[in-house]
Amino acid sequence: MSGTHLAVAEIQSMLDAGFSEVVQNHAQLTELDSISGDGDHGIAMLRAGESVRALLREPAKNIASVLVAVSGLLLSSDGGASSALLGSFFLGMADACAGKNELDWAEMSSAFHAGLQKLRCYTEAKAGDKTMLDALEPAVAVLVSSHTCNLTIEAVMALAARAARNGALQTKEMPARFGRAQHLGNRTIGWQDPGATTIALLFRGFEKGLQPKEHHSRG
Amino acid sequence: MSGTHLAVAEIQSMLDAGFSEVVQNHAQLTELDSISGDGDHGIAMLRAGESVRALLREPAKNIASVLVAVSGLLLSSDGGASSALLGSFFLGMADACAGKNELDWAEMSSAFHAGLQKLRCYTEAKAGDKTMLDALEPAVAVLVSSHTCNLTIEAVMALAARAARNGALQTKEMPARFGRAQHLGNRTIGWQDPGATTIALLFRGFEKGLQPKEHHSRG
Amino acid sequence: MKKFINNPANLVGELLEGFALAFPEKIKLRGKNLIIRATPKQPGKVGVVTLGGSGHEPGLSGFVGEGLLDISVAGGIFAAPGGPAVADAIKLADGGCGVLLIILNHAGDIVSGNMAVDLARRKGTTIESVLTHEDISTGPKHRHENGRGLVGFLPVFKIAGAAAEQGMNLAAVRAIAERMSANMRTLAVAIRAATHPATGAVIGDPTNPLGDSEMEIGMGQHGEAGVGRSALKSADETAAIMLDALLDHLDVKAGEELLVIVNGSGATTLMELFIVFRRISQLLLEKNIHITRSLVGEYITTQEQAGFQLCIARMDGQLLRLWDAPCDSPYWVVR
Amino acid sequence: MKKFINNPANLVGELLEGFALAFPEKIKLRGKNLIIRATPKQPGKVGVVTLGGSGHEPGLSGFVGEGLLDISVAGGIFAAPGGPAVADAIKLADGGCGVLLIILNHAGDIVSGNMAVDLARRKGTTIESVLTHEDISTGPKHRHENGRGLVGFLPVFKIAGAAAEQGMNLAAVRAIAERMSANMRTLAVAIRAATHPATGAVIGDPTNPLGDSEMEIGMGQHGEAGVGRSALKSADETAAIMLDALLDHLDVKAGEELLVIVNGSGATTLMELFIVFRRISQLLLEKNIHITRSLVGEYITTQEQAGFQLCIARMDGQLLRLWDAPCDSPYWVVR
Ligand SMILES: Nc1ncnc2c1ncn2[C@@H]1O[C@H](COP(=O)(O)OP(=O)(O)O)[C@@H](O)[C@H]1O
Ligand SMILES: Nc1ncnc2c1ncn2[C@@H]1O[C@H](COP(=O)(O)OP(=O)(O)O)[C@@H](O)[C@H]1O
Ligand SMILES: [Mg+2]
Ligand SMILES: [Mg+2]
Ligand SMILES: [Mg+2]
Ligand SMILES: [Mg+2]
Repeated sequence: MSGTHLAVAEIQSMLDAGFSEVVQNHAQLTELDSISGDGDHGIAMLRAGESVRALLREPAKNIASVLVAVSGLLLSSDGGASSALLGSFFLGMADACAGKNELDWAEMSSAFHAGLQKLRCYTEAKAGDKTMLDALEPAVAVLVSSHTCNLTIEAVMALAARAARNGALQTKEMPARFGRAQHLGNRTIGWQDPGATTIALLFRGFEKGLQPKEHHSRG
Repeated sequence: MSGTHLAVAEIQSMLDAGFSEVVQNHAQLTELDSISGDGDHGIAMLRAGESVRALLREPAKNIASVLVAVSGLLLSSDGGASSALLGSFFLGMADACAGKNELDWAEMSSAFHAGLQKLRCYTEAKAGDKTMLDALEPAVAVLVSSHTCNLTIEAVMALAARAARNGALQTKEMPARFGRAQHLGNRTIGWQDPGATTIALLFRGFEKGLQPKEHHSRG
Repeated sequence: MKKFINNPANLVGELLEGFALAFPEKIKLRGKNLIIRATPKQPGKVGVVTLGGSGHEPGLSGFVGEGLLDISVAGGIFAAPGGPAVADAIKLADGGCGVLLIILNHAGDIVSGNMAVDLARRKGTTIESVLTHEDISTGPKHRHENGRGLVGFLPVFKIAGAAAEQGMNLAAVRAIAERMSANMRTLAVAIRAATHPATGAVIGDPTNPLGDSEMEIGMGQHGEAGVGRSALKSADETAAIMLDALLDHLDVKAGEELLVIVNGSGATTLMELFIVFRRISQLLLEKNIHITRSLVGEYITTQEQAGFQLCIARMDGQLLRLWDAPCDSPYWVVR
Repeated sequence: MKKFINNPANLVGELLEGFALAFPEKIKLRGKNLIIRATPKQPGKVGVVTLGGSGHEPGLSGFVGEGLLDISVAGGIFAAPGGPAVADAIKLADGGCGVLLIILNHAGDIVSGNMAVDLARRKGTTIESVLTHEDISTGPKHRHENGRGLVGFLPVFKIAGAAAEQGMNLAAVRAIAERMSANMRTLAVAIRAATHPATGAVIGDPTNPLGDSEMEIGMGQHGEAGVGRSALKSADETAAIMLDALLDHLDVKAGEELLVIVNGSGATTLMELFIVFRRISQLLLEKNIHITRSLVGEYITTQEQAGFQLCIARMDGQLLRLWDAPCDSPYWVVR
């Protein structure tokens, strides 16, 4: 998969497509959060997602500045646990991209990994606890392990999106152990975690956003 | 109708029968008050009525002391406008009976009149305003005008009860002009006034309480 | 309506007991239904007493304390207490300089209040009374004396309480309480009716319930139906309608200073009250009318009734000084 | 759910603006969502800051003022504010002696609070934090650190606020806030779920709604479902069940002294809270446990959720002195 690079515009369109998926499905996210949480996850994601998408339409200095701005909007959307965690995720990505105008796939996957590491500063939840980590950990793991293979960026992101989706689906079987839902324990079994669902949507969008039509290869 | 006297026991049984009617119909009174007032008239009448009836079972010194006690219970039942007005009514009756151990019918009817006068100290409402006065005024008027006729006490009370009932029925056609209901004006048309209904029940009971079985003639 | 209660017959007794137990350093329950100060006012000052039904907590007894009431006589649920108990309270509150009885204009309170005044006078107590009747939905301009007493009791308690505490004589306390009363106006709106807590029954005409997208301007403090039913409006629109009616009734001109109170009826959140207050502020600013003091909260409620009362009052220098004076009651403290 | 609001997207902005307009002599809105004191604390004293979602009024911002908080950072409806805003607040509250951040144990508050602490430390501010986690339904004895932060924030605000006002240093303020936090326990009960005010949707599993004659012990402050569903009980029975669980968890012995708070969740009337408090008092008296201080009212609400939180706390001489110290915030004043 060597030889392909993502410039600012590609990163922007990847992110835009990701948040577009999330925004479009906000009602489902709220519904899931109403069951075991406080019924606001979709509201938070809609509000943050719309402001992020507006921002992504503006021209940007470099990759880190885009990611810092996305993180800032998530954090300043005052949207609760998920917004704060996602905000920290993009902040971690931004740190890893400092000074770069384009990313090769190795840099890209380590940026995702740095995001996950940053997010982990603020929660002890792990895959299996029925949180967004159930989707995010496997997705990032795919990115990290696949960037050495001979696959296109789109193909790797498709695998990551599938991993996120599966991870989110698996939360259905779990009792919650973090977040507001934790206190319901077994009563959350049968319902997919809202935050994990958001991650799955985000990666589905990333995959779409990297599709050849939008993707300008620099081979 | 001359020659009959009511002693303490007869007054007690008359009052008891009156409050018994009221207590039995408390639900209807609350329902009426829910429509145009604050939904508590039957509650107030039930509570006051039950304590009055308990008191009436105790032996009493004289007529005035019975009436003072009834008035006191009504006033201390903290039951709102109707209890306060009825309390003042029985206080006025009591004043008129001071020092008497039995009442002839003339004394009795002036006691009722004195009660009405006392009640009027505390409200400017008159028949026609859709309040308890619509039942009380005609009933007392019958007593006052009939005690000179040659009728039995029972017969006069039956006429008074009928007058009270008709007065109460007529409130259906009226817009309220006093009490909480006044502010609804025409929207109260079609509903009988709760307080007037209570007066009608009270007098229906008085009539029953004076029936020969309970009534010891001293002819 | 689901509630945390015990035997409905004991509602008032239990709530008054609990209230007294919760605030032992401020108030005491005397007898069955007199809420008195834990530390009585020094003799030589005018006493201030009120009466009113229960079920409206924290009104009225929540405002007994230094700088406010000496005694509140609590009635049954939504029902005035009897006159003799009020007369007892008046006697107890008399520190030798007479007592001011504040009566909210509701049928039962008037009857009992007047009876108490009679009884107290006969016993030789110097007693004056003042009536609050600031509701404009039931007291239109040409017969404002007919209006119900709503949350405007609070400024009148405050002004009379502070005036008495400062040692003014009865005539002066009464006069300034009257001035406060004459210079205030209230309008209520409801979007959900209350139930009577003893029966659980909804108050209101069952053949004509408040619709799911309706509101009612003028619904009473006891859930009595109002007169202005309309489609539910936004907070901003509702605020504008109510404010305009109040400003017109009180005849407020640009450049004047107003006290504004937004009182929640029970189920309406502080969040909503703040949103309403925001719009009131904006509208008054546009009209060049200055909000000199304000209160937003629940001062008198009606069970789970949803809605609010908006009260405006024209203030002057003396009223403002008394308004700002310290007070210390269970539900209102000014330092 | 019928409410007086405007565009649901503007709920928080409008409510904060209205709140600030209503209490101009006590608080100010700074930026988008920092509620600060109208008159800042003198420099040379420890700052006290908190953060939390909106929709719970008067909590938490209603308790900014002398002797209480310096700044409250308000989040979205039921949602923590972001870490950077909290870091800004910490910087602003630092009068040179450091800042104590009080965090209620909820996922979002923890994430944002910890991020803010990181950011503030990086900027060189001396910052400590204390966590409130006194809920016993989510924090059983063996993992009480997991419990949610409920109305127990109020004693912690009060103690930390008074300690800071009296000039204690950061370590001492933190230590005493921790002591207060460690010595309190709360349990909540609900009989009606809340709705989210922006969507109007009921919070809770739609396939398993709270029945008309059920109650739920442990329902969260955001309407999150609890764990102890049972038939609706009387006020007295409910009080006894909850009190016993709390006494056991805090391991209270006969002869001890407790602070007791009964906090209404929104739709539950003060009348009911008094009736509950009455029974709590009676039961404690029987057990020879003394109520040394008490509060009954609405300090943190969840829209139209019906129910209450019962909080008990073990007090000592120093805690009592700080509890009794004066404070002056919009929704709590001690003279
Ligand atoms: N401590 C945590 N660690 C990891 N993920 C969490 C944590 N708390 C919450 N989440 C995630 O956030 C989602 C809820 O987000 P949201 O409803 O927006 O926030 P809030 O819980 O503040 O209302 C949960 O479904 C879960 O995936
Ligand atoms: N001012 C008044 N004058 C005469 N009767 C009145 C007056 N106010 C109320 N009533 C009577 O009292 C009845 C209502 O009584 P009740 O519901 O017990 O008292 P409240 O109005 O205090 O709730 C009315 O139906 C009416 O007959
Ligand atoms: Mg949520
Ligand atoms: Mg009534
Ligand atoms: Mg009544
Ligand atoms: Mg939330």
